[in-house]
Amino acid sequence: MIFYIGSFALVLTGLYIAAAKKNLIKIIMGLSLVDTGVNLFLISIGYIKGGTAPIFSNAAIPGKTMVDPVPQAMVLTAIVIGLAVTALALSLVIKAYYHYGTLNVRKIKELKW
Amino acid sequence: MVVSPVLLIAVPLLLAFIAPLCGKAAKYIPPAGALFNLILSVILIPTVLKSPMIVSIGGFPPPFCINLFVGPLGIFFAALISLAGFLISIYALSYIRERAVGKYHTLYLLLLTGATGVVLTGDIFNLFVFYEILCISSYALTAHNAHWHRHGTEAAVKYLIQGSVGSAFILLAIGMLYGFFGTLNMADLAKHIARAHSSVLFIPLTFFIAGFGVEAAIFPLNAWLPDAHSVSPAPISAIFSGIAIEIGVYAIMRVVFTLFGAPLSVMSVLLIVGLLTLLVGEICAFRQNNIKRMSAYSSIGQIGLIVFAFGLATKSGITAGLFQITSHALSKILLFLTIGYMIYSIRMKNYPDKYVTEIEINSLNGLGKKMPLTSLGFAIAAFSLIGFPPFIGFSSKLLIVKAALLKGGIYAVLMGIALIATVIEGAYFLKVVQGIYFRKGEVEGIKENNVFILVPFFILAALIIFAGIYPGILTKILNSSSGELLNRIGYIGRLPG
Amino acid sequence: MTLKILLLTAFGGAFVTYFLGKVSSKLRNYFAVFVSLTLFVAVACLYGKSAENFSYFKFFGNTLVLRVNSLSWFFAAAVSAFGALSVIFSLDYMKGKENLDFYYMMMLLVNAAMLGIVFAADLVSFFVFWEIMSWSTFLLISYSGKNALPAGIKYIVMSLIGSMAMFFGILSIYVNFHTLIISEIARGIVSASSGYKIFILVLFGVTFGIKSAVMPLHTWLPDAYTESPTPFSAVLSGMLTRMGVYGFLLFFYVVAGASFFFDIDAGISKFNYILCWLGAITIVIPTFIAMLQNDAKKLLAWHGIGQGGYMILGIAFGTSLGLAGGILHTLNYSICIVLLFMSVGAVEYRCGGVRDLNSLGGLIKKMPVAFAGALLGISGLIGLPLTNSFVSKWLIYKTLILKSHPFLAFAALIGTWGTILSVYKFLHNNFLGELPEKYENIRKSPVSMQIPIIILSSAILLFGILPGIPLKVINTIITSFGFNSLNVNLWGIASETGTLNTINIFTAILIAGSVIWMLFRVGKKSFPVTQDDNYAAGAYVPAGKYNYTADFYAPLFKIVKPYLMDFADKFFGWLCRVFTGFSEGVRKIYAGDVGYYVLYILFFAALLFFVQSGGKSW
Amino acid sequence: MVIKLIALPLIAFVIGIFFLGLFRKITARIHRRYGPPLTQPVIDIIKLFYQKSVSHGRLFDFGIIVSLAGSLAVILFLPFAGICPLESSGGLLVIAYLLLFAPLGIALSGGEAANPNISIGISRKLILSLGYEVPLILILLAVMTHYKTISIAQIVSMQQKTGWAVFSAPLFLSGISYILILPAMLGVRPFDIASAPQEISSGVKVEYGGKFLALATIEHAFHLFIGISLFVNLFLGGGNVFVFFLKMIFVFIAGVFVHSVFPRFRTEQAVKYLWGWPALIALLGLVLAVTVK
Amino acid sequence: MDRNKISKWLKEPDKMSGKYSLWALYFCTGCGIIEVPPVLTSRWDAERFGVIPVATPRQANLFLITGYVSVKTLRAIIRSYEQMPEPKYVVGFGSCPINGGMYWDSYNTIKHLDKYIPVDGWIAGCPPRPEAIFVAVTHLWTLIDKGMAKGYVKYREKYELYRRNQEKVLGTLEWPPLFPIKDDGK
Repeated sequence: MIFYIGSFALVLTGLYIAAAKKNLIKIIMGLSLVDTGVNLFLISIGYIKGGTAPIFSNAAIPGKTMVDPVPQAMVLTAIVIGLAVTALALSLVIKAYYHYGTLNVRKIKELKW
Repeated sequence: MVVSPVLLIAVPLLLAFIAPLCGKAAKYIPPAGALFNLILSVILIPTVLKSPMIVSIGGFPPPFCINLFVGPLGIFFAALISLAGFLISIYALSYIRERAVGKYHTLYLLLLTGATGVVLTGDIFNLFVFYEILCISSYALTAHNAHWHRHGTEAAVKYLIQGSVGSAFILLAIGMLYGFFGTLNMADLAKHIARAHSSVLFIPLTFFIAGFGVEAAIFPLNAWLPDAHSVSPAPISAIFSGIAIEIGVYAIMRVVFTLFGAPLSVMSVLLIVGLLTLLVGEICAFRQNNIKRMSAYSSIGQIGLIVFAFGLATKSGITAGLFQITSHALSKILLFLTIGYMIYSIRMKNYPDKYVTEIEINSLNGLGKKMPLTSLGFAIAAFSLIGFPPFIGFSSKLLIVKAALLKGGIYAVLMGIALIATVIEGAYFLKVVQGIYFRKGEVEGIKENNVFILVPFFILAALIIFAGIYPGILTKILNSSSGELLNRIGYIGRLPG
Repeated sequence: MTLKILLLTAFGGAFVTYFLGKVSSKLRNYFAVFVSLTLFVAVACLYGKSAENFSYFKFFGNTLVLRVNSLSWFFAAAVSAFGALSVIFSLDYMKGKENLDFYYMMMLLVNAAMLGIVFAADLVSFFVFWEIMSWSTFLLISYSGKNALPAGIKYIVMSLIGSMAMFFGILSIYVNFHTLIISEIARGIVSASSGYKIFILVLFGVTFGIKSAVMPLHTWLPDAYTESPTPFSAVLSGMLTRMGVYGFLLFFYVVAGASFFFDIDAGISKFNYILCWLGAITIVIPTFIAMLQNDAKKLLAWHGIGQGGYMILGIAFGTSLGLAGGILHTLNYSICIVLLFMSVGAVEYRCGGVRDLNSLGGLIKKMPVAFAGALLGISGLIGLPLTNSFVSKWLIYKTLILKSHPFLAFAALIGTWGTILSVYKFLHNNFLGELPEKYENIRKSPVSMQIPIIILSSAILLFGILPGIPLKVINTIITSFGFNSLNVNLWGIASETGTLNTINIFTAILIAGSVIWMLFRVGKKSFPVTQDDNYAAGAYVPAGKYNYTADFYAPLFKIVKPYLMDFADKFFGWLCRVFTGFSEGVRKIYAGDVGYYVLYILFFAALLFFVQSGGKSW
Repeated sequence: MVIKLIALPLIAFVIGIFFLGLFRKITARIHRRYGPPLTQPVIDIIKLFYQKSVSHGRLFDFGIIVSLAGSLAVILFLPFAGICPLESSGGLLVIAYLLLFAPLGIALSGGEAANPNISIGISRKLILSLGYEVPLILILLAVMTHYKTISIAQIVSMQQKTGWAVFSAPLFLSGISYILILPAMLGVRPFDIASAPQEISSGVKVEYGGKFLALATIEHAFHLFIGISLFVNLFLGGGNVFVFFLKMIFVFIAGVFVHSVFPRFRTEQAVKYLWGWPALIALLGLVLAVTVK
Repeated sequence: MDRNKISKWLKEPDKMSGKYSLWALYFCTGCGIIEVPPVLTSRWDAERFGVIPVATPRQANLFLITGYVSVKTLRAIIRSYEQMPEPKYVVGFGSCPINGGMYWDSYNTIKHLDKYIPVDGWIAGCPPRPEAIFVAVTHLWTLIDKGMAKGYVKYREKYELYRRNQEKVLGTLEWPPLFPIKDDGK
């Protein structure tokens, strides 16, 4: 349960940062936090307390105690995606700083209305 | 079965990574890939219409493996995507010529891959992955030429932030569903959800709609759209407007209809949201001075109409929505491409060393005489978007209104309100048409002579008129597509085992 | 099948004209004239034929059908005739302007679309042709650029509102009665509830009200008429606006059926009386506003609205006489206004585009044919005996009086006097009074302008003296609506209560005229003087130096001007401003701050969450 | 029929000319003058026919002919003491329209002469006619609505059964209103603004001389005849030739009295007057005619 | 006064009607006009002889030159006279039009009106009494009866001469000659 609470806390914190903070880097950190929270959530879905790795070669371990491998695979993918997004985001932030001379999103407002 | 639908995803993906290796020939790869997809999907259509194809990947039987579910809906979207992709890439052959050319082609193919993947997959997580491919390539394409293009960067950053939040929501929702039912296969999920009587299922649904809604640009999640569509180069705007946001709508509808069985409360919310999107989009477009931004807001409006049609949740409504997707894709692509060519010509004439992707409406004045074919294309696209016969937009509007009226009651009233948007749309588009044809401008020495750019115009305009006069050619596939969306039992029944 | 070929010719001709223009402009002109004349001949050949439901196309599984009957023949003949005359008129008028290929194509396209409208026998083809007409009209109105552009936008926005209403109504009918074919709907609609009837009639009323410029919905018209190229103004006023009247006839009497239309009680009054009163208001106010105008075309444009009121009044009143009067007035008015626009066009052509009534004058000596056209045109518009409109107006007045609606009749009659004042100003300031010196050397109007003017002038006299010619066709129309047949003969109406005999009037005036003429000849022969030789308190003032026709009705304006504002236009203008402000406000949603955008997403999610948790309906 | 056709215009001519003479004579007597002989208008007309006039063009000639022909035609449609050769050809509406020929013809004729006074005169004439047409139409409509016919002959014959319309309950307001606007219809003072000789040199007729003026004078005579005879027909119940003539004289003399003692209105004053009480009374009269059966 | 003699009317209607329907041009040139209103109104009532004032020369056949004629007025007088329809009669009223009267040495006054337009009769006096106007009218009747009031014919025949005289005083006239001038060889 604590995992779920923790993961949602992470997500909410991240969202708060993304919504409220002005600095682009901070916003991206917030997004990373959201990602992490979601990942944690996925992991905790498949997690069984005291479970083992889902390797079927060892027949002695009963299937029930194995943690679900699918969320882990999902998380792996999600991490990769998150990484890509973060990388892209940071590179864009660099460009944004190059063009606007600031990281303050309140000032990067040329496109509006 | 001769060809596998897997190729629809695999070939562009492969080509995407081959493209950077090809050097100067890279620009011919996207058309080739898209053409391949187009031919393939058209070949597949008759087969798919008979019965949907299910392709399992990885050797496991479904629901344990990743599988592709190639139904009429999927193949219809795939065909539409590849058609749009093909025409736009032909256009881009001579349009995207400066600076980040190589990356463009890779990203473009990736976008096509992502889009095709989303519509063909039968696995919710796989859908998410393809969706992310689509999104990330969109972010990057928005920032095309970020180094020279200030606004592109800004739009991309904003798009990315919103998109990421949306993606996180989707992933969260997928996690929840997996937590509840332990499966990711959509048919399997649908089966479980249909049986479940859980009162918490609305939570993943909420997250799904909010997540996919960002890409689908429903109000108020669409703040990225006017920025991204207006600042990116014309082909990119076109593919965004014609394909990317429709994919978002597809994803929402797939989730809502197939997984969750279209509960009334969601559908009515979608209906209202669609209506709001329509009105807000058109109202915002009404006061734009920037032609591309105006068209972008118009896209919002059209998406609103699509969502509205889907929100009716009847067969005719969905058919109408799909028809509207087709009509919007064709018309909006033509619109963006023609605008792009006009901007390009003006830019080449006036400030060749600046990187300009957007322009004031007034700058287009008098172009009708210098660029007759392009202007004609613009006019046809605008007329079609407004819904004048005999263009395709008329048929789609007809279907939507008819669907709403068939449902009757409050839906008819809402439809009446939605029709006001058409009037607004007419007002602002026709002002531009007037400007192009009947105002005197300072444009001199502009010519249109680029065959690669003009050919897509011809094809699109011909399609718009042809499908406007003979909408019957689309009805069969659209009917079975909408049948697929509505027939949840049938979808579940396709699940082997 | 012939109808299909006819329409194909019409539409095909339009496009072929465009491409011929790329080859040779002369060829294009001849071809355009040829096509329009061919259409006229072809339509004329359909006289008396009545054939229902040629299917010609399939659209979404619905068969689209065409038909010809007396109603559609009547309108089609008028459309093609005016179309042909306008194209002929264009030959010289448009010479040397830009984009002529486009112009001729659009002229023919509008023509073709109107033919399509009148021949359509199902609602989808009706709507499709209607919309083609709308947008091609829009393009033609905007053709002149500058001031024409706002006029075009105004037109198309109003028109779109109308089309959307009609679209909604058509599909509602389709959904309820499962058919689009007019004759089948007419059978099905009998069983509809009265609320639904009102709903449908209001929707179509708005559409056709906008197109035929019924009073609160007229605001597009003055600008559009004024700013479009004059030959097209003629088409616009002559037939295109009257498509609204056709629509009224079609929907109220064919689709809905006469009994249906009159049985509806819309609250306080019967539905058709509301429409009658709208028609009456439409007669009175615009004709008086027309007096204020100084632009010749704008003046005529306001008459376009005002005279439309007679048609609406006659049609909505719904007696045999009223209906016949309304339909006949459609034709008569069209002849007159086309003629007047052509006269204005001729003047405009020779005077370098000047239409300002305060700076023209005395052109009668220079352009006698145009003057004759204008004189007959205004006589027709007034409805002087022996001109065509007299008969139609007479029919309308008579039915109003006999059915004891004197207030409606008052509106109609007082409208006529308003018409006299304003059209006389038009005639006087254009053709009479002093000839300004700068127009000393202008020439006669060219032959291509004279031909239509002469044809239309003679039509006015012919239909005025022998009104039985059109009335015979109209009689078959109204009997097809289920009304009593009129006792029509060649020179008028012979019915029990008060007859009309134009031959008597004609003879009386002819004899009186010849007697007076003989008396005139008895007197000493007068000697001709120039316009310089005028009494000016003994002073010699060369004419043309001063202009007393400016501000022609100044004393009257002091009284009426405060009451003669175009309130509808003001209201719509206000609405537009409000909407613009509103849209400025709505735009601010997209504030440019990504933090807000993220918040929007969260709020949306929260809202959905809230709504979903509230209604767990699955 | 043919005799009627020839006789009626002659009667109208004689009465009209007689009225013109009477007009001048009575005015003179009111002014305490001796006044011209009753035949003075005839002398004037003869003289004018012998004068050599100027012509400003074809329309100048044509207009005056049209004007007089229009008036003459009206007379053929207007019953005089039951004599009406063309009563079955459209009734009161036709008359209302035929009445337009006279001012229109004169206006056209004057228009070609390019004299500024004429422009002003036409403008005044048209405005004035608009002014009195508002109550007049209301009055005519009241009569037509009440008797449910548009034929004057029938109106007259019904009055002979039921009594004069001006004294009947539904129409007396209309009758009063008609009396109030009669001077304006006849163009006598205070409503002679269109031909004000002192202000605009007799307005439309400023370029008329010789036979043109003669024809215009005859037209004026006809106009007097028509205006008064219409009133007698509609409200005073017609009668045989003698009674009809007496009624006309009675009405006419009342008009002359008004003429002789009033100064001239300005144009807007005239219109304000006509759209004031007369129109209001006429409107009430119409309401009365609709409601009271 | 033979106004009521039918036989005469039948014989010479033109002369008779011309006599008894003299319409005077309402044209004020000088102080003499002060005597005209009493003539027209109740006191003397010219209308009983058929004399009435009219507003424009087109309608008039009697031209009363009431008082001195300045050069400026002469232009208007000539213009008005030429616009009157024939037959037309001119009566000089008072001594000024006859010989300049008290303005005999004025630089700006015409001394002899009949040099510029033909005058059919004169009324002497400074100014004459209203009764003199009646005398003039009756005198004019006799002249008309005898066919002697032919000023307008004279004007037509000797137009060249008159025109030359007029132009001598007024300079070139703006309006074209009323009648064709034969020898234009100036």
